[in-house]
Amino acid sequence: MNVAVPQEGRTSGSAEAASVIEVRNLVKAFYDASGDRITLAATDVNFTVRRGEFVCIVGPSGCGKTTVLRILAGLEQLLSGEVRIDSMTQPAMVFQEASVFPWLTVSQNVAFPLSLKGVSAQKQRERVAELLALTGLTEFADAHPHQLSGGMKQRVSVARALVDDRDILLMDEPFGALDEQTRLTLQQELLRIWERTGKTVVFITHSVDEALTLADRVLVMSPRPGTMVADLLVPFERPRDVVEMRRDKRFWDLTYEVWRLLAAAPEH
Amino acid sequence: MNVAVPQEGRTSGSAEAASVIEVRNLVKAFYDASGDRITLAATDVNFTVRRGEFVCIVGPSGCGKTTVLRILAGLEQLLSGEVRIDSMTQPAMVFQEASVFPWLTVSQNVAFPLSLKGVSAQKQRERVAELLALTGLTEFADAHPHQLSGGMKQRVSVARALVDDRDILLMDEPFGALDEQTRLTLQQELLRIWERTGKTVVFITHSVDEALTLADRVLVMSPRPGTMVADLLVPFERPRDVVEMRRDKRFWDLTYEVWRLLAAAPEH
Amino acid sequence: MTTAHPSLSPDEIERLKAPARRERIYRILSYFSPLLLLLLWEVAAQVALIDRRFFPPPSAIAGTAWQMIASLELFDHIGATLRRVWVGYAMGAIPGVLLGLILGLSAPARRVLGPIFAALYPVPKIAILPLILLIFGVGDASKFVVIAIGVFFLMFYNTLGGVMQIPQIYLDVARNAGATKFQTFRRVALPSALPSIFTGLKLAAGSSFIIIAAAEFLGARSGVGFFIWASWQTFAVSRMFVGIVVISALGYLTILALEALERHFVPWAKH
Amino acid sequence: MTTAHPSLSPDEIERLKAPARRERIYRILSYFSPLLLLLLWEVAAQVALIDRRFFPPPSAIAGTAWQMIASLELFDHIGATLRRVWVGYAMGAIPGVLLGLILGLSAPARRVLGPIFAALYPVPKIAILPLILLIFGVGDASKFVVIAIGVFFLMFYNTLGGVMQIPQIYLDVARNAGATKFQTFRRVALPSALPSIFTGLKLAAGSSFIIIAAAEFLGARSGVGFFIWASWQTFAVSRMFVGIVVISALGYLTILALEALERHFVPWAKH
Amino acid sequence: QEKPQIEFLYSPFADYAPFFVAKELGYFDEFGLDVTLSPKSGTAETIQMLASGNVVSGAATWGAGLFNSINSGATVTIVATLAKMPDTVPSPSPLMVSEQAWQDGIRDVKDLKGKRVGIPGPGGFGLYSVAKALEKGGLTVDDVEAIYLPPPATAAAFANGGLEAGWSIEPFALQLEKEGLGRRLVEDHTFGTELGFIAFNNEFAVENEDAVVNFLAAFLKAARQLDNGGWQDEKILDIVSEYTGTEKETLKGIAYTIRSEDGSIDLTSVREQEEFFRERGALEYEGPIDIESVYRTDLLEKANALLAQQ
Ligand SMILES: Nc1ncnc2c1ncn2[C@@H]1O[C@H](COP(=O)(O)OP(=O)(O)OP(=O)(O)O)[C@@H](O)[C@H]1O
Ligand SMILES: Nc1ncnc2c1ncn2[C@@H]1O[C@H](COP(=O)(O)OP(=O)(O)OP(=O)(O)O)[C@@H](O)[C@H]1O
Ligand SMILES: [Mg+2]
Ligand SMILES: [Mg+2]
Repeated sequence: MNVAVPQEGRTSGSAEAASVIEVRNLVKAFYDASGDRITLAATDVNFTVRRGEFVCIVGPSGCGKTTVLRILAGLEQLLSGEVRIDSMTQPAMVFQEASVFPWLTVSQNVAFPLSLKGVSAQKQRERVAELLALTGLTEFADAHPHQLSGGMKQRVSVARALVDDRDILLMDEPFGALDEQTRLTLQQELLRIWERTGKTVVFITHSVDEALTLADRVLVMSPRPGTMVADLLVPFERPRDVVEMRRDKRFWDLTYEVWRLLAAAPEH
Repeated sequence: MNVAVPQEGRTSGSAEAASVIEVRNLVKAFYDASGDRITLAATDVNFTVRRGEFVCIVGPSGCGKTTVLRILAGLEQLLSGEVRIDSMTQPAMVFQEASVFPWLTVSQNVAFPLSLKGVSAQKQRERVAELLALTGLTEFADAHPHQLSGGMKQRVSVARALVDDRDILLMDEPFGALDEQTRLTLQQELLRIWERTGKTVVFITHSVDEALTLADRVLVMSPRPGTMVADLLVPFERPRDVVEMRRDKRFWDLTYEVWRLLAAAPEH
Repeated sequence: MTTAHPSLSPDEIERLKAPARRERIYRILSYFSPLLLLLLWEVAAQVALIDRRFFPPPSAIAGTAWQMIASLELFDHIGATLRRVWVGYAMGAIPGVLLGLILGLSAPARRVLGPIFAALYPVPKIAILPLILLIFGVGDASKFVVIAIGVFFLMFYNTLGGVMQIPQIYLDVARNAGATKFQTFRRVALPSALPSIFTGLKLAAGSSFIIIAAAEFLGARSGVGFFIWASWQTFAVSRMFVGIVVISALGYLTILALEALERHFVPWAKH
Repeated sequence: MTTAHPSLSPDEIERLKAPARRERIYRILSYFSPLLLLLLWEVAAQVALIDRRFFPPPSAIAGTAWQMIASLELFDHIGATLRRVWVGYAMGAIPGVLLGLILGLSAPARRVLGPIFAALYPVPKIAILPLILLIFGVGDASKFVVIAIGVFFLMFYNTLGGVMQIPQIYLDVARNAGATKFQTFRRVALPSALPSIFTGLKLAAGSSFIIIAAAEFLGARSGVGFFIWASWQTFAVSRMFVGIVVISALGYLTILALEALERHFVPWAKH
Repeated sequence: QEKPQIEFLYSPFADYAPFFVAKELGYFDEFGLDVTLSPKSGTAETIQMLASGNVVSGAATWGAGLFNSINSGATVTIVATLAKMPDTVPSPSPLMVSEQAWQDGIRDVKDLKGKRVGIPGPGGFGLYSVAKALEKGGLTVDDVEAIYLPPPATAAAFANGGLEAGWSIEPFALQLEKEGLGRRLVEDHTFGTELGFIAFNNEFAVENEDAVVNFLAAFLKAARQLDNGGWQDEKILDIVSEYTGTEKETLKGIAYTIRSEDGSIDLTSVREQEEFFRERGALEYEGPIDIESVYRTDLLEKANALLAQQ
């Protein structure tokens, strides 16, 4: 990982102790040598996430959301700036693209992170069964990915990211391919897990509703090259009732605010 | 194509003349020989789509929406039942999965259907430029797909499906990976094209909002093995105003109705 | 055959399973399509389209083969050849796959070793035979080595090609899941490259039999290659063809076996 | 070098471009890594680890090579060999790729022809040489054919393997876009299988030089293979090694050229 | 007591029959030796294996490669003849003309001028043999177009008109005749020509003189048996058939190479061959090679004496 993790960071207790993720003046560009072309993906991105916080990132397509998340996961090198992650475990990531291994069955895919750590077969089976039940895939435990629908594949990725219970969850549109009913169930489950375990979650979504349902804060990014244009606190107390919330004026104000920000500088 | 296209169908004029797509008692199952396992994807699906109609299909993840669309496109064989497509051109499809060719640039990908038909280079360029502008990809005309974000790839697929102007459009969650702003723009453009050209559109979405914004009718599918459980008329006149519509009680009634149908038999 | 299913009629189940069943039957039938070649050859020889002195018809060759089978003469040769091929194949395939994986995943290794392998690959084996004999002696060891060299490069390049084609996302997933370098090899690169590795294994199987035939031409007193050579030297054309057919059949069966393995180990691919 | 960019500092641009630049330099340097082999050999010969009578040190071989270059003797041989390799390569690669594409896309063709090719592949070339000579004569034609056969199977199996790995979605897109069978070959199957095809092209390039070296042992009076063989027959060891180094170098350069082509034609892949 | 062990390199040709016979009929055992016969390919490899000490003994044919290797210091100890051509016809190694060429009127060596002639290689006995045959018609190798092809490939080349004539060897020559592909054109060109020799690794020969003598005695015993009608013996034919992979029927009724009674090498014939290769520019040294320095006759004399005692 190309992420600086200063020693003091780990021993918490300091004034800023609660910040688990700290991104300062992050700049990321891609260089295409064959075309001698530079694509600036994100400029001067700044934000912090406190321990146990649930943060959603929204922003126009191509603004650099995925890029920022990949940098947090240590999968991409930043060009300049600083990223600090204060965690004993590597963040778990749900990728935006299809990312299940075609050569493993559904349950083997979910068990993958556990099997790497040499967890006993019995323990793996138990944990995988839990997550398959959670994501509604129990019946497809032994199916191969090519036998699944798009939404089912996405659920496998989510189950895999949750399986080994890491401190930080990075989720890139994890419920994008799911119908509202299934999405609702999984949102609820995610919140339940988050509340119980005190995980830190960074969650990319395109749905303002979803962001307001889930997040403590919503970070809004500008069009490419993306930068953070707003950091909005979501004032609703938990547990949130989706229907109730919509009766609240603040919900519509916030929705309108996000829309306004997103529409401010349309990409085209 | 394994789709029966009876000759009389083409010459319109009859009582049912306006039905472009007719699906009767469709049953589709997949057989996995190595596991001797049958997966029933859709049972007894019935619906018709009239010429120039915009129909949305919603349904829980894995219920068979993609399967039905693939059968309409002639990419999958049905097990029993009957499918009739009455069109001079093959339906154009936007696939749910990532489907851009990695070896072509963005504009070559969009031009692909035209280039197969031997359209002149000049015409191709013009038409591709139009669609890149429409989907906000002009700047990335010469980029390769691996240099694009998830939403940008999806927009390439949409542009490719629109490029050669076919009569029937089959769209499988075409805007699923797009932020609300970009999605709104593309919805508007799609409606504009649809109204101008009288295309027939079958559109799969997970967003009830989207369905109500776009469709003449919303078809609701039950969980796997999917079947049509409702065929709801969307009563709003066009052009529709997203914000206005939400003030209408009928909007909330319909939304509630769809939710109720989807929640009726949850998959898990 | 027609298992019951709650929502499908027996007729539908029948139709659903038919393609897979048909596929299986076609596959088994197709194993025999090389017999077409023999038929063609027989006809061509019978109508004197081809010179029978050089291409005796398969029926005549079968006669010779029958005598040789009866005298058990062939089986020792087959045994010797198979043993050499097996050992040489394993000696070449294992390092080939391993180095293919390593160079595929490690850019520095690829930069330094890649050109070295590219330079060693076209070295004519027949020219370095003296060197091999000198190092490995005149016995079977040098035959193993000759096969191993041929197999190595096929496996190396096919594995490398397969690894270079692995979608980046799979490596990202492995990394994010905390896979060690070795686990990434074993659990991601290897299975992901399996289709290419199987292409290599099939090519290498065919090549092994080609190479062993050539190696047994030089300095052997057993093996099907020696047998062919000896028949060749005495213009015993029927016998020579028995040898050629036998060695080709051995190679063919090996390739079929590898294809069956591939269907088993790469169940997610089309076949 | 450091182009301006509205939002990046020159320093950032520098750092952004550094990896690509470094990569290019490393690649060029890496082309010379096979010289390490020569160095190793030189040292081994100098400290008498290997017998100089049979393995003269590269320095001694270079002396011989220099004389031969001066006398222009080598160039005719190189020309003859290259010509044969080129023609044979093209004769094998083109049908190999075409049949690989056809069998890859058409299940019936695969069922009928697949086993036939699998049965023909392991037929030992060395054994059927007399037959090839019979049909194609003792001239260059038979050498083209021998190379073409070797190249064909490598290209065929690698192309087939590549086509079988094409994600179904690409074929679906082609079908939906209204591609004809031929357009699907040309516009989808071919580019999608390119990485595997290039693996095949590299393997076939190396193999061609190995095969031509062996083929020029027969009925040739020119070519590097003939030169190696004639030198060995007369125990002119240094001259033989000049030949071996030359033919390996030709193969190596061909592989490098193919890798450059690959970088150009498969820009979306890692290299 | 341990029997001395000797690994001997052979080629699967009838010229090596004495070794097969000595091994299978127990002559090596009789002389207290444990001999392994290992198959090999060409002359150059044999010299290399012996000189480097990887294998202690073997046999090889005369030719440019051999002369050059001796000159380059890859020395071995030559101890006896392997075989020579008989002074009679039919020859085991005739120059043959293709049936087609025969029909086209090539009935004499001198008709071969400018024609394509198959020769197994540019530095060995085959080339010498063809040169001697051409000499009969007043031609040299340069007067014809030499095509380098091994004998089995000649069959194909005769059939498709690729060659007018070619070097040949039994039993291939007989088969060519039987199949109507070719005819013997010259048979009396190499009477008594030395074909090859038996050699040992230098150190081994010095340190194990007795073993070498015993080996030669066993060889001579088998050789004399063969040269005195042994080829009619079914048991011997079985052995040779086994080692050469040639059917017994084919082995019957063809001509074979022979050896001098005492196993000595006719150096005059060797010198003639050396001279031939020098004239062809195939030798990398000046003047006659010092064969005597590597040819030890004393061991052969002792072997003859030992055999006489029996
Ligand atoms: N590997 C790459 N090479 C070149 N450019 C890239 C690469 N990856 C991303 N980009 C560019 O970086 C920008 C940001 O991409 P990113 O994937 O982070 O967007 P995103 O915000 O996740 O968009 P979406 O919502 O569509 O997924 C895009 O303009 C894209 O073209
Ligand atoms: N090739 C296949 N082999 C086996 N089963 C399949 C195959 N394709 C789809 N299925 C099964 O058919 C059912 C319907 O799949 P389909 O892709 O049509 O769902 P969907 O409604 O599009 O779901 P989603 O909203 O998640 O995309 C699923 O249960 C899936 O497992
Ligand atoms: Mg993204
Ligand atoms: Mg779907």
